[in-house]
Amino acid sequence: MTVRVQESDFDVGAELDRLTSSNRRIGGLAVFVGLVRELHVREGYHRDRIDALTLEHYPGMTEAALEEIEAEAHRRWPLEATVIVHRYGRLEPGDRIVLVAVGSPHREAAFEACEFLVDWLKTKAPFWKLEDTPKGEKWVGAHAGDDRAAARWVKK
Amino acid sequence: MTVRVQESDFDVGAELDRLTSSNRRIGGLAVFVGLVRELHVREGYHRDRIDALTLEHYPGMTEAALEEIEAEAHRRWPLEATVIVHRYGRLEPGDRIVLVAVGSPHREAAFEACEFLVDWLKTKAPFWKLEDTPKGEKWVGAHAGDDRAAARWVKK
Amino acid sequence: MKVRYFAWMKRTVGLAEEEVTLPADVTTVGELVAWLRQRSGGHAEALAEGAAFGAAVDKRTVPFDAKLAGAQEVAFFPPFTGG
Amino acid sequence: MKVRYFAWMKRTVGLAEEEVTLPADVTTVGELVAWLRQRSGGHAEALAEGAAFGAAVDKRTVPFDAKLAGAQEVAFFPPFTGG
Repeated sequence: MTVRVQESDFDVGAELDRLTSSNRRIGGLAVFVGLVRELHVREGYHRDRIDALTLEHYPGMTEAALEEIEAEAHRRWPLEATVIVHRYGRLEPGDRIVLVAVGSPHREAAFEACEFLVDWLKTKAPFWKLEDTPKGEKWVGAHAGDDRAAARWVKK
Repeated sequence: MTVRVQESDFDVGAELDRLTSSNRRIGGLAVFVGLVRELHVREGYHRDRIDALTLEHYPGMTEAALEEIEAEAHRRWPLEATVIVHRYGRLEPGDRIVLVAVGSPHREAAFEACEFLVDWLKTKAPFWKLEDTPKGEKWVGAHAGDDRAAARWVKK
Repeated sequence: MKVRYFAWMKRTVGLAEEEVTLPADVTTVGELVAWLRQRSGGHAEALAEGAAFGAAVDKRTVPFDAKLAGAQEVAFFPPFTGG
Repeated sequence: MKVRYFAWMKRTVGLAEEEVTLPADVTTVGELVAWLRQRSGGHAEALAEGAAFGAAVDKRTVPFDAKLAGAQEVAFFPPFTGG
């Protein structure tokens, strides 16, 4: 279980190697990498071109929130290893924003837990996105779809 | 769209970089890496320890089958880029077997298509696994769970 | 007690953080919001009734009826948009 | 026409592939299976009725009632276990 919040880029291959090295029980690794898109497409509506994205976060709370989400995934699925790396600061189209990787003996658990982590971190970790567009700066609003996606995982 | 069947290992980081380079429309990359486990765990039952796994395949048919599966994923979801790399030959616990990576503007499509590709390649691509265990060689039987997983995607 | 603002709320308030000394009748996050609104036009706008924002006490998200007793840091922020 | 065997079927038949010349009355994959069974004990065992195996004609999976006309290569194999 690892959580890191950093300004610098991460090396996906190296992160995955670290995750699986010395663990021979991992049969499947489900991974998500979030990237900065040039066009902000949401609910079918093409918005302005994005020149850059600046991610603000709440140091201390961010790490605690991500660790809580990670611990919850381990409670819900039989996972061998997880890593979450989230960047902050100024990013450009094509840049990596976030890495979520989950190793489990079974691919179904790995996929489910990876989706869960991505959904939950979008709604429970204190990050805010400021888009730099040709028309000026614009704070990204919360996405109703993200709340719906996160709500899928609420335990009844 | 890329499909490769090879004996040598692959570099996950380099494969993903190739997938996303020069495409600024990818917002999410869903990735699966299959690895050789030391213990064959299936339906809760621990089998013999595995010393090695030898993957046999049907050259020519394998590539065609993977390309068909990949094309089907592109028909079903709005994908920007996909890559499937599957190894054959002798592998040891901890070794990578397969990489499936899917880039899409939206993470939901990326996750769904990645799961679809993994499920389908397990049941539709001509690979066979021979386990080398302390008790001798053993061909891996088809897994009922894999058929059920693949059946989820059959269009009604 | 320290109060912090994030994202557009920080810009609207015009401050990233401030030290405040609470009057005795401000005991919950909701009461703190009402009290802070009086400090400036920026505060009033950022913390306006009906605005979509959340709060954390000592770096844990809390509802607005959460008690402030013992709190060292309260933060206000728009909905999260990470990932 | 070339006939190929994979995985445990290759070991049981004792051959990875063989060239065969079909009699005129063998026109489908199913008829080919029945005809091949007579070639050896290994063939009979690998291609036994009720055994779980599939077939491909010219590298495409086919059902057992598929026609052989024009086929260059027929393959028999156990269920796939890749990924």
